[in-house]
Amino acid sequence: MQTHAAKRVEITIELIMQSRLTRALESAGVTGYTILPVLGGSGRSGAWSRSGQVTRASGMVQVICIIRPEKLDPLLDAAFAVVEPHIGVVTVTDTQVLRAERF
Amino acid sequence: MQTHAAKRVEITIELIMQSRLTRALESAGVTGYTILPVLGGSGRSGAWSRSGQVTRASGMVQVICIIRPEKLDPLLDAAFAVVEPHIGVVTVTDTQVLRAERF
Amino acid sequence: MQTHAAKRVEITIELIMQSRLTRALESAGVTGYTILPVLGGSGRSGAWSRSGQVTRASGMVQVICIIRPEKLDPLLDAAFAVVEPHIGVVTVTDTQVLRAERF
Amino acid sequence: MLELAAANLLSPIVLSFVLGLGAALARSDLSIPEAAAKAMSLYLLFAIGFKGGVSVADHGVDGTLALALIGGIILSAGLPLIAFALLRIVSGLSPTEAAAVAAHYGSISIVTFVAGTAVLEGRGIPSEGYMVAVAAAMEAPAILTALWLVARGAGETRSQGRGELMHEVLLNGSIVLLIGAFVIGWITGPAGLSEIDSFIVAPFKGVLCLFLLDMGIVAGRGMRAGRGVLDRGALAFGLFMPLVGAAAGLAVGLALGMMPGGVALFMVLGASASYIAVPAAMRVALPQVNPAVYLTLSLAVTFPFNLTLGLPLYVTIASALAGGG
Amino acid sequence: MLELAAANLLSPIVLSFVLGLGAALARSDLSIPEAAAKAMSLYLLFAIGFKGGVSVADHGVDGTLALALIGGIILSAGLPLIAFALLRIVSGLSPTEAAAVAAHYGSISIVTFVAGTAVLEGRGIPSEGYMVAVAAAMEAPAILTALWLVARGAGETRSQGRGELMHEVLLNGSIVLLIGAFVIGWITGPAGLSEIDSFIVAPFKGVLCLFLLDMGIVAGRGMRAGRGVLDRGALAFGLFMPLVGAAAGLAVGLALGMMPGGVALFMVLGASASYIAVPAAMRVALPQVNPAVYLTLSLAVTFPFNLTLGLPLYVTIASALAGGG
Amino acid sequence: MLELAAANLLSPIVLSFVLGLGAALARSDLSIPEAAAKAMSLYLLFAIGFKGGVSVADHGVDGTLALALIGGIILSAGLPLIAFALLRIVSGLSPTEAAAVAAHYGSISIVTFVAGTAVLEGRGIPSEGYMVAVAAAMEAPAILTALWLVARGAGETRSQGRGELMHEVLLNGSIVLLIGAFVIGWITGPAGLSEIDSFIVAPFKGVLCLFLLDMGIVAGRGMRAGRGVLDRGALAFGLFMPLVGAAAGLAVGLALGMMPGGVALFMVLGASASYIAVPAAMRVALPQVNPAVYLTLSLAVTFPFNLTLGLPLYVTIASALAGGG
Ligand SMILES: Nc1ncnc2c1ncn2[C@@H]1O[C@H](COP(=O)(O)O)[C@@H](O)[C@H]1O
Ligand SMILES: Nc1ncnc2c1ncn2[C@@H]1O[C@H](COP(=O)(O)O)[C@@H](O)[C@H]1O
Ligand SMILES: Nc1ncnc2c1ncn2[C@@H]1O[C@H](COP(=O)(O)O)[C@@H](O)[C@H]1O
Ligand code: NA
Ligand code: NA
Ligand code: NA
Repeated sequence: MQTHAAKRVEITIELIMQSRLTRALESAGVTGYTILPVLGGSGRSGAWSRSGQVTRASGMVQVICIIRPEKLDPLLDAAFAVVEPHIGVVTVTDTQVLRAERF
Repeated sequence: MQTHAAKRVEITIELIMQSRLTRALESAGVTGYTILPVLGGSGRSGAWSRSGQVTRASGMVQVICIIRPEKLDPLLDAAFAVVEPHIGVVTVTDTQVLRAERF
Repeated sequence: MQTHAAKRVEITIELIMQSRLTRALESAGVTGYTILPVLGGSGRSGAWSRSGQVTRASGMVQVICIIRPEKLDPLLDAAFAVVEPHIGVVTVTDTQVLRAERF
Repeated sequence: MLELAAANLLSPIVLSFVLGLGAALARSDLSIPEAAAKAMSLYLLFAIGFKGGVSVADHGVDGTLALALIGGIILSAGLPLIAFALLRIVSGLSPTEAAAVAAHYGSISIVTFVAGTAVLEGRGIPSEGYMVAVAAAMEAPAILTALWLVARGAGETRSQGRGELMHEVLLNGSIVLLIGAFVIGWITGPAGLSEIDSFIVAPFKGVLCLFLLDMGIVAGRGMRAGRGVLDRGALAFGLFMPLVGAAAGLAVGLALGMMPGGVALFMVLGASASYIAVPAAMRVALPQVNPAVYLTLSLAVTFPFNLTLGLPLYVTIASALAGGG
Repeated sequence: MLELAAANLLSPIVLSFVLGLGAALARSDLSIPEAAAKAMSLYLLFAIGFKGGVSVADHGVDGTLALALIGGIILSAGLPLIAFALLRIVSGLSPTEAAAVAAHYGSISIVTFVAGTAVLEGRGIPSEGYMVAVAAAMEAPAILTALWLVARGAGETRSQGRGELMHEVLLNGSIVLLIGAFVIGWITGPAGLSEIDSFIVAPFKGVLCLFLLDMGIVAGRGMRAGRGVLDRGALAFGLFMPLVGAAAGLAVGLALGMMPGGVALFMVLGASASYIAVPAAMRVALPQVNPAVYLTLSLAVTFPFNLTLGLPLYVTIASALAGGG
Repeated sequence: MLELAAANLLSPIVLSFVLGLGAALARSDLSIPEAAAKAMSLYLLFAIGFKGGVSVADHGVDGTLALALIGGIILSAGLPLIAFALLRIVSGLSPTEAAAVAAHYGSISIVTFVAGTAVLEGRGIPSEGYMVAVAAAMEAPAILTALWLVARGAGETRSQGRGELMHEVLLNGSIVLLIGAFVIGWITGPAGLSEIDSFIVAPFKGVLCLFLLDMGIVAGRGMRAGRGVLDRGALAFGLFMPLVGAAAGLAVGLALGMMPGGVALFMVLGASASYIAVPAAMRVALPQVNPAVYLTLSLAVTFPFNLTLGLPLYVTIASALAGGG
């Protein structure tokens, strides 16, 4: 089946920043993304876990954007502006998509 | 450690289609998959979010299949037949696996 | 934007082994990981689904580690020691990261 | 009538709904966890089904049960035809879209039904306990009518999965729980009820308040997300169709000689629009239709209308017309 | 006896379980959200523990508490030996598999225990409040016996993690909550109970109904998924072993001179099989054993048997034999 | 006083908290599902708000409502100044960190407030129903003071998002639900309460127990995770600052001539530290501050202190000083 080269950008970011990030993505022309829940994790700022969170201050989500390769740079710029002062991780992976006309 | 080339297929699809998709995968000879919950997302058909869904009509899941490269085409054909009339995204990424005998 | 080569290791493992795995990762010098919930799946040991689990014995999670390429082997050794007698899947994908100094 | 409407509007139940609606429209992050909302809906289904069954065990089934079921099925199967015709006239929806929407209005909203029973109880108006079975029977027929409408047109539904789809619809969790609890209540009767009434009777209205708070949030988000999805004709349909459905329900209820509460519940079932079983079935059978069209109409237009203005109206009319019966 | 069995079978509690079972077998999508099921199980543990503690505060601890604890521990540690021997004779399970299953039957199912107390309450049969502590004490010993059985055989368990495993088992959430609530109930006594009884006493049976609905769904899914996993001998074991366990429990209860209700609960504990703590421990210690083997037996065979037929049987026998005491 | 403290310490509410704390410190896996914890907190907010509103409808609003709101706002805006100064003296926290922590101590913990009302009810001490509105009004002002403290220093806050941030804080779900339920209770009055009291009154304390069990788990995990994050000065601040806040609350309550219960609640509000609204706001506005600093202080130091020793102390002092009023 015919597939097309694309980039898969995965941004792990604090829950509280989710709407700010997706708004930034939208204004950078990103037309689609998917948000996965995160159960817990560990990094330079220590370990955390969703169970027993009584506060909205902790908790993270993973935002996945599949985009055409040429849209990568504006996306990363937009994402970086939001993520930069915050904890979180951004990865970019080469991938292939079906139905490229959607991206 | 010895790793082996494989394909990672990630299919984001409506919850309501999940069982139809996994049945199609199974009849295409896919022996394993993992299903991740999806919190929300946005695409050509607008944005949605899991919180406050009272209906089974919305909601998506992500189905991940790790397969040997030679099994890719039958899998994509099977997946495409289910996904085609529906919203959703299919990506294929090159990856490496441990314990290749399992796939 | 400047990105750096990295490895994305994704380990799907039984919930009950999660803390053992993350401890093994930490003692192998892995400084960060993210844990995603898993809704269900299927493999050689059959299909399972989170809904209606009354026991802690079933259920899986996905542990994602982004690491510098040179740290891959110790990580895989550590992960394999925990995963080996258990069900589960380990994949390694080439990726790019922002803010490489964090890894 | 106005007084009754005011009393209804100022009940904790409706005010909780309004609170949720307002919070969502003001873009507050107030939200009920998905699992809690589902748990409350399971509780409400179990409680309403069980109490219906106990009431049948208590008062016996008079001859109208079978007739009421048939009446409900005809109502559910017939209303989509009217809805479809209306939509084709007043709105710009395509035939397939109109059929998908029509299915929702033939089917029913169990929460509206539950809120209706709460209003009846509040006013001490008696109703037949088996009406929950009628509600369950009305979930599915409308779907078949809608699929027939589509097939008659372009024939573009994929009929190969029809059997599987009907299996899913008829055995969807809500129906199974409602009917199952009804049967359990019927078997165990008042003795069974006395064992668990401090769980399913006493806290019922309070749980309904919290559940309607969530429904308000969902409706409010639907209003915000659905802006622009519907033209004016479709919006008008969402307010007018409930009255048509209620009138049809009234006719059926009166024809069957139901108690005033039973007539009112027939009106409520006719007026309400599905937002659980039918949307799911439509996503499978008619994936080309944007779900925002029917969800916005059902959840963000018709549900609020029925909850606030419709219920007191239906109850008043039913009491007036069936009162002397 | 038959009458009592019928009364038990037609209680809302058992019927709710049957409803869940039927829904799952008919492949309905009825399901209770995981979070809600866990919340209900925490509620039941807290309530049953608290009430046990209050009852101890109320009636005082007679000398049998320590003896009952020891009796329970011996029962839990001893039953796996019988279970293992039986399984090796009647089923085709490997020694390691048989040991893993045996651990479940030495340990206990707290939901079966809770349902047992509900039956006792329904019939007004008194029991010792401290039986919840006995239940907690019986969770873990069986695991040690099973690991010893395996080590004695092939020695293939990885004993380095043994200490950590026992820490996990002894401090698993269910035990901690059960014992903790028991202690709180004991400390605060009837005065504490009166503060929260409309939370933990009044709605208790209703919550148990919904929880058993979920257990029915789980058991039904287990039956469908586990088809083919077990041979006939193993299935027979799942129905026969509870009777052996109940007989052992009966012996212990009578030997200790417990009240009729206490004897019945010893039988229930002996008869029931773990499905929370032991499966988790087995996944860690014996990962090579397919969990479907023990989960199917415990959840889809033994649990339904105990809930429907076992409980009235055990209660009747205990009342008859300990009644004159 | 000692007797009262003991009575408080031995109540099911505090013991449930201690159980959770102990379980977490012993590294048990006992945990309440996130959705269940959120559902319980929504329930508590709805119930406490509703009951406050009903009490206002019942007793009328005397003139102090507006004054009490203003007093609360001043308290919330002023306390961070004291907290900031204290922290700069006794701890090694940076100015930005100190400001972030200070915001938490000006704002309030609604669970501490709820536990306070339960203590008052238990002792039959009357309080103004509108104190829940005061609690809501005190959530946000402290945040502005803290941001001003930071801006005055290095000016490193990003003020462009200030408006959005305040919108989020003022419309955060907890506040909206609390105020919304208060208004609903006020509108529907005792008649509305009678409709749903078996949901929001009778089980209230029991739900509070389970919720505090969860808070105990969270606090215990916070203690384990936060070890090493705080220096001794900061820890001492976490125990001393509540007393300062309570004293300030006492002054305001007495100055306004509140009932003894109202004075006690002002002390509780002054003494308690936010763990919901303010941490979220600080993550947005001051992401450079490690959240473990303020969460550990608020949840693992101050909250346990207030719940166990603070509440009986504040209530005793308020009764003594305002009792004759
Ligand atoms: N190397 C990594 N691999 C995967 N996830 C990571 C990694 N580092 C950090 N994270 C995630 O990002 C969160 C914040 O990380 P940090 O900014 O390092 O504290 C962690 O809690 C993890 O969920
Ligand atoms: N470019 C994309 N990247 C990631 N996820 C996407 C993308 N486009 C669509 N999705 C996901 O697929 C769902 C349906 O997309 P669509 O079919 O475009 O409406 C969205 O709600 C997202 O969860
Ligand atoms: N090929 C695969 N692709 C994705 N996930 C898999 C695959 N095989 C197994 N899994 C996951 O690993 C779990 C255990 O697999 P197994 O060890 O084969 O029983 C399954 O339930 C799936 O969640
Ligand atoms: Na209808
Ligand atoms: Na047993
Ligand atoms: Na304060």
